[in-house]
Amino acid sequence: MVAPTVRLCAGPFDAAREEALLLQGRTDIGALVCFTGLCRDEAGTLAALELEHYPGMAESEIAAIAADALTRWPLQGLTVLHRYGLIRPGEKIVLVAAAARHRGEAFAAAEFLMDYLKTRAPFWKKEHRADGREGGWVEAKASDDAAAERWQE
Amino acid sequence: MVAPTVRLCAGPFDAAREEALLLQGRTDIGALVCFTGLCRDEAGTLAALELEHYPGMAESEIAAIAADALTRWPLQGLTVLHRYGLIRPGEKIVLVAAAARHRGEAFAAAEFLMDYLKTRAPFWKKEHRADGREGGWVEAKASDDAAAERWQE
Amino acid sequence: MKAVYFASVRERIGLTEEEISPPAGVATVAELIGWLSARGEGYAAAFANAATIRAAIDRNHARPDSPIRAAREIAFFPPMTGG
Amino acid sequence: MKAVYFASVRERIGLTEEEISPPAGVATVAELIGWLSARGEGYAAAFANAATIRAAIDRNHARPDSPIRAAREIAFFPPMTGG
Repeated sequence: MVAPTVRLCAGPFDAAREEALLLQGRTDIGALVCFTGLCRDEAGTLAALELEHYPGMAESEIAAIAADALTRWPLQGLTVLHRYGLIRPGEKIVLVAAAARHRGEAFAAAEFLMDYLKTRAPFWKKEHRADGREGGWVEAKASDDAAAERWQE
Repeated sequence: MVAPTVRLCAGPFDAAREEALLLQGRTDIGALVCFTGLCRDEAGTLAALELEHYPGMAESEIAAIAADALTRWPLQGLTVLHRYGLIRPGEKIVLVAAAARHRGEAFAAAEFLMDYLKTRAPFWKKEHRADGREGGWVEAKASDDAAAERWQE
Repeated sequence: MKAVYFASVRERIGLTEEEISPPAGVATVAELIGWLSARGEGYAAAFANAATIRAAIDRNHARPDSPIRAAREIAFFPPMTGG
Repeated sequence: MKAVYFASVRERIGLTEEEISPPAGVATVAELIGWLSARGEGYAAAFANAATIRAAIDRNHARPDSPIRAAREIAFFPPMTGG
């Protein structure tokens, strides 16, 4: 059974290094799908995102989602990193990397992880506006709930 | 309109560098999906894959598929690299990297590119066996045709 | 038991966490939200739209009808927006 | 016109490319496959399972009924296995 790598990061992470670690020394992996989520500046209006999280539960919830993915698809490697704290436009917020023999499994697992992270992992985004005015909490999207629901039997 | 990067490679390519180039200086990208296809050793029986291609058509066909993807999804960046020649187990064969504001578009475009590359780009894989016996041409999979058909209206 | 608050719930209540001792009649998450809402203006604002508020009991997602009596830590927060 | 061959088709015919001059009655990809198949044992083997053989005319995918008279280069190959 594959042991997923799950890590919360207080600062920037090196996605390329994580991807290289997943593949290192392996000759049995046929497909690697890496999803990176990044902070957008929203046409220059956003100075930063502040990511609040629930320490303890954030890690355990991501680990539970990763374990669920491993029961659904025969993955050969799985890495999930998630930032918290202040994140500037252009910086990476989340990385999901799924390795498998075939591409269908790797794609499905990475999409599943993202859909579940969005709706089940205890993180909340607050906007810091570029004009200095008080930013608000990012609203949850109904489309994210719908995306997560498609994985339920 | 985004100009996709399409390149055939006679030797190993640096996927991390291509991904970094796609993101460099950008603060408008929210999602990056990178697919890497790798050569498997098939439980030690495979010494190498030899990828034959149709020079001229391989480039133009990948460019056409990339252009098609850009009409289907509002992508912010798209890179497709494909190896040819002799490829050892563990080496990368293909990279598709799709950047967009939202993850759904990036995932869909990357999957579309791979499904179409598999069934429309003129490449053929021959196996070189580890035991020195003559290897055969890899058979096309019906599952790849089915995967490509789901994108047709 | 300990109550912990996140994001807009935390801001409206003005606390990150506190010890609470709800009476015996408060048995579920929904009942606890009702009881907390009566503690003051900030609480009332935090839970005004109770249907959108999520809860976790001992760091596992809970539902409005989840029983709370065995909980050591119960968290309240708006819908999550990570990823 | 130039005929080019790839993968198992190339191996069976024993050529990577050649100039061909099919008679006027050979008007489509399917008819050209039929005409080529009669040129010898290797050709017959290459096109034995004609339904699986793909063709491209001037580097664009073609179909069995695609007209060939304007082609400068016509390629034959098995189903693709790239990616």
